[in-house]
Amino acid sequence: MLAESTVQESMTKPSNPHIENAKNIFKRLKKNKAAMVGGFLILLFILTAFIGPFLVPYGAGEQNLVNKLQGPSAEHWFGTDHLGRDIFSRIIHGMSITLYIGFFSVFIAAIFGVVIGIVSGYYGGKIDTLLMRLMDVLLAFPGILLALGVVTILRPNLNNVILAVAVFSVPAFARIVRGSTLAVKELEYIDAVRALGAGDVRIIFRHILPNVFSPIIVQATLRIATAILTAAGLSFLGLGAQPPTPEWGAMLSDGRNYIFDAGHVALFPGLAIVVVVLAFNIFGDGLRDALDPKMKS
Amino acid sequence: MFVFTIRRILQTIPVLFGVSILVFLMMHLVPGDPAQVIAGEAASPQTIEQIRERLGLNDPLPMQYLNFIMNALQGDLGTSIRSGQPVSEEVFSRFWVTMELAFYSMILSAFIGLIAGIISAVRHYTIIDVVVMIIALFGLSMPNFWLGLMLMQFFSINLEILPVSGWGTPEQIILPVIALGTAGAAIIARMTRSSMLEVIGQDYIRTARAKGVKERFVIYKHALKNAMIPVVTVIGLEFGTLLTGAVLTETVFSINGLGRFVVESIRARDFPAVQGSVLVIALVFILVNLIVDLSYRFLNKRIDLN
Amino acid sequence: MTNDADVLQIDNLQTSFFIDGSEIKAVDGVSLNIPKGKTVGIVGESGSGKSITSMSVMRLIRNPGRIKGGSIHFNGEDLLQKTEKNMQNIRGNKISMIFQEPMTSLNPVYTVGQQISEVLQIHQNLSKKEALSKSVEMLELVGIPSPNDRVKQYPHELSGGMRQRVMIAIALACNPELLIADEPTTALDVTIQAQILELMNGLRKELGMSVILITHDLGVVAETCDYVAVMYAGQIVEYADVHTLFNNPKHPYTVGLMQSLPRHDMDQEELNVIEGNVPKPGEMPEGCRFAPRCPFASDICTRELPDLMETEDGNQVRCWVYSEKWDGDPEVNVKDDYKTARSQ
Amino acid sequence: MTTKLLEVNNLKQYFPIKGGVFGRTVNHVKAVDDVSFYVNEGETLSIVGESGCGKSTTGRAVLRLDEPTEGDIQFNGENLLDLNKNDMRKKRKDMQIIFQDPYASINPRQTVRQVLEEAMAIQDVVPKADRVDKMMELLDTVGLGSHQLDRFPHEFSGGQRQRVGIARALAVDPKFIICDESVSALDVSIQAQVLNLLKNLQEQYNLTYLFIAHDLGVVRHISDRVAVMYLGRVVEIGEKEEIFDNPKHPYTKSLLSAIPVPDPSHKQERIVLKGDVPSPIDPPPGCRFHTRCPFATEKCRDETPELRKTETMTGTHEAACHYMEDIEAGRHKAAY
Repeated sequence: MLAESTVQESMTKPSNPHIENAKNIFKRLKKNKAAMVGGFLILLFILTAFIGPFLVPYGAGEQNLVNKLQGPSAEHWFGTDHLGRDIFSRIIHGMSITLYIGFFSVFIAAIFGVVIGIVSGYYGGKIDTLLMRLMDVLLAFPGILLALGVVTILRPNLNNVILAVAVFSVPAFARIVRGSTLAVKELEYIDAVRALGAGDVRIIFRHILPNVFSPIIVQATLRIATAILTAAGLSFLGLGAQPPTPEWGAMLSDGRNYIFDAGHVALFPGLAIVVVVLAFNIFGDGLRDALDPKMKS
Repeated sequence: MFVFTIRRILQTIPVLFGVSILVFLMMHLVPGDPAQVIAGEAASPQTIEQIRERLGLNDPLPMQYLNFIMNALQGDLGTSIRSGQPVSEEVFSRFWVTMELAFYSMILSAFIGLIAGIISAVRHYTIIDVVVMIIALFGLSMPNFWLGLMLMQFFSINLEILPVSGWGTPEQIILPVIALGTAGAAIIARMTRSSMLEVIGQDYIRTARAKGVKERFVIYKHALKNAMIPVVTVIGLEFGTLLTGAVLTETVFSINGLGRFVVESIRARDFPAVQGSVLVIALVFILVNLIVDLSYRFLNKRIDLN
Repeated sequence: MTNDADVLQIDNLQTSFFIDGSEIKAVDGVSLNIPKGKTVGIVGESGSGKSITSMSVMRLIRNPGRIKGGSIHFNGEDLLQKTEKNMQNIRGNKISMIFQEPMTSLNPVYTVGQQISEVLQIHQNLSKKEALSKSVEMLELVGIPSPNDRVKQYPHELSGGMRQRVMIAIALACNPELLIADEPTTALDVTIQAQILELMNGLRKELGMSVILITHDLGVVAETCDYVAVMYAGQIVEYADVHTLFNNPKHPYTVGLMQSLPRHDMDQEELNVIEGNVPKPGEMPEGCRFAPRCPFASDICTRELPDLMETEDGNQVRCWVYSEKWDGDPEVNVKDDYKTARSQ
Repeated sequence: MTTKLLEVNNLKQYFPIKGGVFGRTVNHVKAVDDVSFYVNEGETLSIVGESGCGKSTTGRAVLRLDEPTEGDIQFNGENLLDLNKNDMRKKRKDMQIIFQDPYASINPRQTVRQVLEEAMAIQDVVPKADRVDKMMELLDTVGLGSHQLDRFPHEFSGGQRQRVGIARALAVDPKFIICDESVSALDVSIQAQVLNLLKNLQEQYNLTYLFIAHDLGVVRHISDRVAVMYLGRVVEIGEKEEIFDNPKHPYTKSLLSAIPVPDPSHKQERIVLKGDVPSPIDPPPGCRFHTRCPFATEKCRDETPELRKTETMTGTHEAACHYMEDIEAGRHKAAY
């Protein structure tokens, strides 16, 4: 009797759709230990970006020429650079720049890419051909080359790096979203709501967008990793963030000049990049497994 | 297949057209007067006018584009502002260095990536798989320029067994190729693994097992051939990434290739040189994609050519 | 139960899948004998464990599945005790299998000829050339026109019916003693199904092999099988020769299944449905697994799981109605009373 | 007096095939090629045939889910193909569809409540305040409990999902429902439940069904009239009893004889057809069935037979074969 009533209760209790879905995803995500580590690290990095600069012993530009190019010590955990600045403190100061570039450039790229991809996939025909040819043109500049082109036109600085990396990420989003849209469009439930008399706007926003959201999120996470690498590359070439900004790529570029005498100057900013990029890659992989086990890169 | 090949080649024409427009517009999208930008802030009006004359900037834009294209088709990519030499010569003298670097790196990536990916898939969920995949994740997450610097520091500066810079001798080739090829190897390994795992779940693999085929042949005869189809595409596309990755690697190892030339030209705001080399790299990339696409179709007999 | 006339004896087979730390008993104590030269049908709906049973015979259960217990004697030898290498010599040679999905069961990158040849090269040590000419013969045997050209074609160049013929050619190439056909015609249209069933019946007589036919289609069973096992939720609930089963079905599930089938050859008023759904794996009811959907279920049915028991008509039935322990209406006749019992 | 609710005349649905160097249309898949039929109010017309015969395409074209190439579709006396996009949208209130795949036909991210709410909102059939009551009523009608209102599709079995699909179709109070292989994916025991439900709903709400299926047992059970399609054409149409007990077209006969009967003592002469269905891209000239027909002659290749009636056919029964009378009289024998 008692058992029966609890069953009844649990059956009649309405459950919130969004919580329900998020719960399921989180459950699967939790099982993926690597993804949990990645997610935790990302949270830690975000936290560091906000409060880290207040905790570290030195300012980002605080020079001490007497102590230049010193190796790691208790005083300077990661040593000092050619101007005697504390590398550890600079890396912590640079965290927010790195994350800012990663999140913001991908955010811009995702917005453009999703719009292009959905319009292209949903409407098809001439507009699809036109948009996809445009993406092909952008993709014909492989890798960092497109970003280099944008920076060439717009002078190297931080915001232009974000723009450059965004432009270079748009086609990836557009293609993935277009592919997913095409797949979802063919499903019978889209026909069912069309048969009910639903218009394009409702179909796109209520029925297609939510169901292509998973690949977008996964792509975004993995793209942040690529964006950080690309931006660091631009700065390394002197075409991105300019010294004395504590941007890791730019710090590496400095370190390159002292590689013969003081290898640590290049070592630590690079390690910082590896750790952050790794965290996003791991988390992205885990998200992909949790959101859509069938989806492959 | 023949019709498909022709159609695919024709499809690249609008892309080529778009690329050429973008490259051409590069100079004109720069805020302000391109001639002023090239000449520098302090240049006299006469110098600016000279540059304007030399680059044909006084013509209407469509006319300039037409000239640009006609010249490019005849192999004339303009004159480098920095060196005064024809851009085509500057590009061509460096072209093969970059091609070599990219090619060797691709061989390395494909070789290591395939082996690692297959091992990982066959030993699915064992410690070997986990270790290989962790290494691959690191490979994917490392900036190639930093890896180059670290290799250089260890092998050239600490151990003094390999040269720091340059290109040509076998010793000079080793480090840049490893630095550039590592990320590609990681990508190919991951792709091979997931492709293999997907194929192993297919019905025809079950058929092969039901026929009494030895597990070894199930993997290497039935699964691998199917799994390779998407991997070949990735390997092909990787070549393009390597071409541009060379920009960074060449800078690190002071290799006088096309990538470094682009960077230096950008720094010097030598627009004709940038335009010329970007155009050449994009063309090579489009060509490689075309070849990859055609070979993909050729490999994948399942794809209906209609 | 051991009998020389049986080519295969499955005894108390248990196959489970271990997912997220919980065990799903896909096949739970199945015993079944396959007489030489006969066709035994295994019928059941999705999730009944019929395909897992056949995959267990082939020892093709992969992780996270495992054969937990029981024995499968083939010509007197227990297949479950054999090494993987020995099993490889049996598969495709002594025991062959054809599958439901002809569209995906052939390897897309090899020609039809290569795929038939392979099995001949493995098991009969034929040279490449010999195997290929034998392949052409096999294609001819399964009724594929112009076999000399077809042998060079790739699977995607063939229709679904043709591909299933090729699968049959592969399965029969080494003259197996036992053929397991897992829903061989389910994916095909009726006119093509008729072709394939005709082909299989003809070849079985010609080659004298035994067949296990797995299907959900009672029509196909009635037409091709000598004996029938009905499976429900991982267990055999009824076993009989085909005439007995169709004329005198005993188990409420069998009866329900037959009476809920819309017929093309006669008019029916309302279909006699089986209420409810198949229990989810891992949520098996205590007692008889069919009890929650059974119109006759009484006290004992919800408490204790019945064994397969013999009835006077020769059926083996897993149902308390036919036992001395039956505590429901003693006059009950499952076949005739199904409709009235259901509406109550 | 029966009235025709739906009348389809000379419907054609060609899908272009792009090809050649410039990707132009080089040919067409003639999925539906000159099909005419009608459905009376309150009855069930089934369209049967094997895969690729164009039965589902016909259903989709009737609802304008794909725009038909040619023909006219009279619904309630109005030609649907004359309606503009907006008027068609309003018209959809009267015409609904239930699909085959219970797993693909409901948005996986919507609860049953959202699915039904949306249906009512699109056509604005029920005032907002009454919608929850209506939903409860609908669930009860299709045999689901009100406690299932806030569940997601993945929490249901295939049969239950199909019930949700039926509830969605009923939510807008349609007159006419297309059932496109609606029970094909279900197990026998579940299939019977859904078939009984569909029959009861028809009586209760005076619904008209266009029932598309390949299973002739199901078709016999649910239909009043049946149309048999082969390669884009209707080859035989008429009252159910006529089609099943007095088939005239060789294709209908072989189709019926090909179905295995669940009765081991039943022995019947089976007409096993040779070969596969030809491609609808270049369908055979004349009678499309002539490549597989045991009775085919020169004439069948040259002349396209029209649907017509013979003396031994009753009601609205018609078939498209040159030799119906001769075959029946035994004057024309099968070649194999």
